[in-house]
Amino acid sequence: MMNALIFLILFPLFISLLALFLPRGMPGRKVIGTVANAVLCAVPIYLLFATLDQGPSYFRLESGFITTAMLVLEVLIAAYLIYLSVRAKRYLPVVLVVVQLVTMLGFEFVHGHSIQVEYSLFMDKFSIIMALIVGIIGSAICLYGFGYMPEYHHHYPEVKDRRNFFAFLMYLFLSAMFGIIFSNNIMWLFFFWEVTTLCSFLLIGYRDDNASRDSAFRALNMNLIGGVVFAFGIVYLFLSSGTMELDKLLLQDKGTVLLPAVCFAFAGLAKSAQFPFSSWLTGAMVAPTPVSALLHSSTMVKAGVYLILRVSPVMENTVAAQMLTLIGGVSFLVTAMIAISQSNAKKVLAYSTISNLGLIVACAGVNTDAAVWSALLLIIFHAVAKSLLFLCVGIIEYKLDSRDIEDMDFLIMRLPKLTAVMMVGMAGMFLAPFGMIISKFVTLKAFINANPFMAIILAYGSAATIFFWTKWMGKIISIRHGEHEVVEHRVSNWEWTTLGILAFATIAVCLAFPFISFHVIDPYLMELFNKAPIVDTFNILVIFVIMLGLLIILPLGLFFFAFVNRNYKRVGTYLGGANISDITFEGAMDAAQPIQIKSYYLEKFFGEERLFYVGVFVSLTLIFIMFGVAAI
Amino acid sequence: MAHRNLIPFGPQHPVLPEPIHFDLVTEDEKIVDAIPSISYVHRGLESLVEKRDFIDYVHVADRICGLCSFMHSMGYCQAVEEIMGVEVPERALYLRTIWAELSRLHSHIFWLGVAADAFGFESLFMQALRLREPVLDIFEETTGGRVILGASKVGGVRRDIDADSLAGIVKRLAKLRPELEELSTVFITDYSVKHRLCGVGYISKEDAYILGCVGPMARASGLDMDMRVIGYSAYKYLDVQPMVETAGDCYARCLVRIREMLHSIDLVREAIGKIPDGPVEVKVKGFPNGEYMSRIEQPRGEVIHYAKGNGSRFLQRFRVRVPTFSNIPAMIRILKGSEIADVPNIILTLDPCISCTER
Amino acid sequence: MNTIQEMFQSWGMVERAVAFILLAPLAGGLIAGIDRRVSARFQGRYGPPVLQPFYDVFKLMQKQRILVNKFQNFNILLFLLFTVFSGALFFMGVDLLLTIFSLALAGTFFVLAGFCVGSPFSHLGAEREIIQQVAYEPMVILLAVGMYQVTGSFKVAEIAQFQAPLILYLPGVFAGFLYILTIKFRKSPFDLSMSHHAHQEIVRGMTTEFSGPALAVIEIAHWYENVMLLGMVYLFFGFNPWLGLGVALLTYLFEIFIDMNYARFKWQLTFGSSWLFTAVAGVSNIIVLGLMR
Amino acid sequence: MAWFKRSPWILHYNATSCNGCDIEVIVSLTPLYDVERFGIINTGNPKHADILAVTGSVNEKSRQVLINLYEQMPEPKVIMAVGLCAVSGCVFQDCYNVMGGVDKVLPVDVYVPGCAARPESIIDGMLKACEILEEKYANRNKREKGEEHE
Repeated sequence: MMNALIFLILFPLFISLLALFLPRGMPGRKVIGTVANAVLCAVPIYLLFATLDQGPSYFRLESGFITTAMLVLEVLIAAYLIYLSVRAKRYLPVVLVVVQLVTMLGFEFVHGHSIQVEYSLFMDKFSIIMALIVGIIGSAICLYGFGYMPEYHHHYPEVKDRRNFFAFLMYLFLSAMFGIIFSNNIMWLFFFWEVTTLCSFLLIGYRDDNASRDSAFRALNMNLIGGVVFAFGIVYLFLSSGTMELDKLLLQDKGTVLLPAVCFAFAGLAKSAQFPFSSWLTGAMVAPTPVSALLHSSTMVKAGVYLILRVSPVMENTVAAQMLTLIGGVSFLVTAMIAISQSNAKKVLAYSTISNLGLIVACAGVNTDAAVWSALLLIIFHAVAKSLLFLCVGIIEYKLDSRDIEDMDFLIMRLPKLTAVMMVGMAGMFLAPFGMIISKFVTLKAFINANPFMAIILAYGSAATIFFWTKWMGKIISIRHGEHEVVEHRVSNWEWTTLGILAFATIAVCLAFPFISFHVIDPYLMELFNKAPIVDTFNILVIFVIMLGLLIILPLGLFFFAFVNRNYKRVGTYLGGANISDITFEGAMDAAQPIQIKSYYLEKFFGEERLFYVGVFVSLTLIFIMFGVAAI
Repeated sequence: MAHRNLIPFGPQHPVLPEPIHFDLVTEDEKIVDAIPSISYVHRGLESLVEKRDFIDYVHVADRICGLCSFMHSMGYCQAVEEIMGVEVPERALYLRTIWAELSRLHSHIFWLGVAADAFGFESLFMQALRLREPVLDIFEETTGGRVILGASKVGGVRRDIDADSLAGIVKRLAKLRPELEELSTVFITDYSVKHRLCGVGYISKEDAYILGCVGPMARASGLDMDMRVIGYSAYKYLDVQPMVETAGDCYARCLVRIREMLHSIDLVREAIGKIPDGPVEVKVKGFPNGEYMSRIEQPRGEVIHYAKGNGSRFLQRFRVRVPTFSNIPAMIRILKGSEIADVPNIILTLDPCISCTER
Repeated sequence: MNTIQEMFQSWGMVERAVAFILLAPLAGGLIAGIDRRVSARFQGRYGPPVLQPFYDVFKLMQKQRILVNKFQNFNILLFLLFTVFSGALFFMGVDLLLTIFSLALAGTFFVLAGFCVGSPFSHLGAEREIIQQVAYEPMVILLAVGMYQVTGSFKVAEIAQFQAPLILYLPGVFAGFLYILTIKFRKSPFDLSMSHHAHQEIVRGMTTEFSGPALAVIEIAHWYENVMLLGMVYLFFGFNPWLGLGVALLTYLFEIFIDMNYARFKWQLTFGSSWLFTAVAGVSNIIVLGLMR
Repeated sequence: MAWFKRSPWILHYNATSCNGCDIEVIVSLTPLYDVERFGIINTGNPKHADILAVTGSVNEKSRQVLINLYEQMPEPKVIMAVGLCAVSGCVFQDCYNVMGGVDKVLPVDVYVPGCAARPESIIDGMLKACEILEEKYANRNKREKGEEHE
């Protein structure tokens, strides 16, 4: 079992090195990649079934050598970051890196010899869920990259072709993610944590132009702030309680480890782009699509909430936990409202990600069995649907030369299959029978019991969520007869395969959620709370009925309306009687004007500049209170 | 921001009783641009003077517009009478004034109703149109139709109204007045009506002047312009007060019309009190030779009837400059920057009469 | 009445659902007919026959099918299906939240129908409909939250049989719900997206491009929806069935009265006031309940 | 059983009317005349309408609009010419921009005379139109059945 874990951490590393050093254009490169991805999917599934009825397992590993190696690597990373920052004439990262490095090195030299770590690696149900997400979705995204990157470079000839480096970073990222979710040793966790920061920095800056450099450094700064606080938390944790293990952290006296826990949660907030750190994620959209997909769905932001969920039991029933809940709630509500005013597809997706993660953070803050149950489901459902959506938008961007939602008129006529896939993704994000709504449903119940105020935030936030998804959905499924060329055949098979896998997964996780809930989540909750929420079986039944009903009705209905129903007469749209054709009307000066239809954005109500600072201000206040009460 | 809709508003549109078309360019619901397009009801009846006897043409002039039909025939008759130097009997002038004021009254009540409908207040629409019926009954009794057609003629009016009927008119209007006042209270005080009217479609006094607004549109912006004070017809004997508001928005235009409506009732009563006995028409001999511009205050504002005769049976040229036409530039100005929901209000606070405009 | 209620309670879920599916359109149509008659009386008119809505629907069914695009009626059918489905769930007495989410799904399909025809007026209607949805959705969820706080259950059946008068615990929630009911019933001042009255700036809003049988389907779906919403009103007075029924009908009359006495609001006021009213009435009620527990 | 008699919906279009008949069409909806007694609603949208009430004669520009509106109405549909202008052109017959009555462009089923047409006669015309609607529906059904038999 332990070998499987180590394999999962080292195998992507190995692949990434292969990707870096095997020459491009070498035959079999893609075959190796495909096989590697298959392996990466298979191992977590094997882990899932191998440990189906087992509790958590902890593994001893001779850590001395590894810790030293990590320390060396950390210094190298720091040096590399400093080099890059100085070259780009940005000095804040330098300061942060130095502070962090000095803290860690000092800690290591003063206390390094006295750290006793019993179990360095561990694995429980939560880790397995994360492993499944990272393994399956992460590798699917890499698969997509095979088809996407050539097109990307074809599209942007000015970008320096560093595909090998890109693939290296992607797999390195996956490796680091596996490291994070399997580490019990907090020092190790911190090391992997910093690796993801480095990878995300390099990946966001892949284009190497001004915009992407800005975004990359913003991401770096914010994650480094999180990292510095993380480092302080580690030092404080060791000094106050003498432990360096995640599982032992939960057993300590709550008062002594509260501050480190808050520090870790803070690092998690930065990584999962909650307010006030949300801007790095929205800036990250300048990166190639696979990067955005990876950051948003399976890695990076999920690492943040993973850590928060791990440490949240420490904060149970404290003011700090309430503050955490509120930060999540504010992020959820405010970003859902900001998303209404955005027309850049990637930005809408980014804000929706922050919004959903906000909900997860809020659940973590509430920290009851039902809340954690729904947080885990949210993680799963969000990862699948969001990666699907990002990949769709990535394809559309090149087919239509725009990532603006308003240019996606009549998408269903230009890219019909892709639109169908995208509809699955969007429905997965907010519509009734799909996953997200199931989790929101449970979240609501959890909130009412714990904190009615959060239920209210959820009510408002859900309403705002409906707005931006529905109008986007309406945009892409509107139909106008004639003139539109189908441009779909140019989508590569690599991309189709990925979309197919993810679309299937979106539906499958909904259908399989009772299984996931019963065999994976409930055991985890039993360990944590000694009880698991009882989900009304009738409700599940009803959701299944809707789900299956839709799965049957949709194709049948579409078939009926497309081929069977002939009893109708086609007329033009109503244009006040001024029709020239179906869609053009005789306007002023006898000009033939085609109608133009765009969505509402309601900037006055939901404008980014208006709400963003509200969110930042409120969340900063909450963070100060959180640290204040923890320090006292 | 580039998210612009292009919406065809009209020619057939439920809030427009008459066909006019706008290309509305909108962002969200905000109107960025509005380009009007007209001539859906252009008939070309000005050129009909070349085919119709100048006496017969009154019937065409009547049908320029169905709401203020009387005003048009009266303006036409005034112009021709001035050219020919006909002295119209006093009683005829009074009768014309009474009908003209009643026309204004029914037109304003109708406007109130349609405006209420435009902002979605259906019951108010129904009540307003219910109160309009008594005025139409007076029309029917005195002229024979629900729309005054053929009452005016060159040289006077076609029918007289006897003393009993005149007294009856006063009595009925006295009964109508409190009901109208009650109706007006809703317009003046109701929260939702104010929400839809206050601050909507604002036009300043300067702009109203520069863009050539007339009628209630101008008066609501503080321009004291009322053609009745120049004293055509019997207005010289009556106490005419122009109703002026200064706010310049839809609400002010609504107030102006409400006050004018009540003022019309007063004027009718005053005219009926002062009406002298005597003939109602004089014989007209010869053909018009010369030109004249007659200026009249319609419910919608100042209308100009220009007639030019060359001494033959047929007028050489006849031209009508109607109030709606002069108000259209202002309408376009205030449409920009308003909301889609305001479009019906703005269009209707002009009280547009497209059939006048396009003739 | 009590016997009717007992009979209803003695039924199984399937029977109740079937009863809803069969009876709701009759009740809904009748209510709509009474609505039109009463409205006409408010306006000083005589008004159409009470059965007029049925005549309209029958007529629409007989009209020719005209379409702008082939698929436009598909979403309408889904709208009907899910409205009926959520109504049936409600009267089966199962989870209130599930009903609400399912109703939101139905509403989404309706909006999508408005979008998919690609006509400017129905597009504007659909956009406004989403604004309305955003305006009322929080209050609908808070309704479930409030009821759960008092009764400890999301089950409609249990809420309906809760012995204490729910209205006394949830006056704010009830007021908030009344406020957004005006949106749901598509009554003035909030009939932004589609109006039963013709004179509207966006023509017939979302239904502009739907005619004949599709329009009939929309109408029937609204009947189902209205009956279900009145059912939600009933829940507040579930302790006394007679009172509940009476208040539900009174509520509808009240909405007609409001309809008659207001001009149509603009979307800003509709949206802003709904959220504000929800925040003031509903939220404060729920927070007070939360503190009391 | 056909239901058109009980619920005829009206679309009103002003082709080149002087407003006189227009107003009377609107007035027939209001308390004194209240055509909603017969289930008549003014829809303002051709796709919902059964009866197209045209006021005014036809000119070059309104001709196309009328044809567009007529095209967008679902069968069975009836055209009602309201007022003398719509019937024959009235005093505007000789105008250079007037083509004459509505029947020059569309097949008119009901003629409502009057200048301006009185609400009473408009209501009468509407009820006539209902009968023609029923007839048209019956004919269409017969035709469809006939086609099936062949």
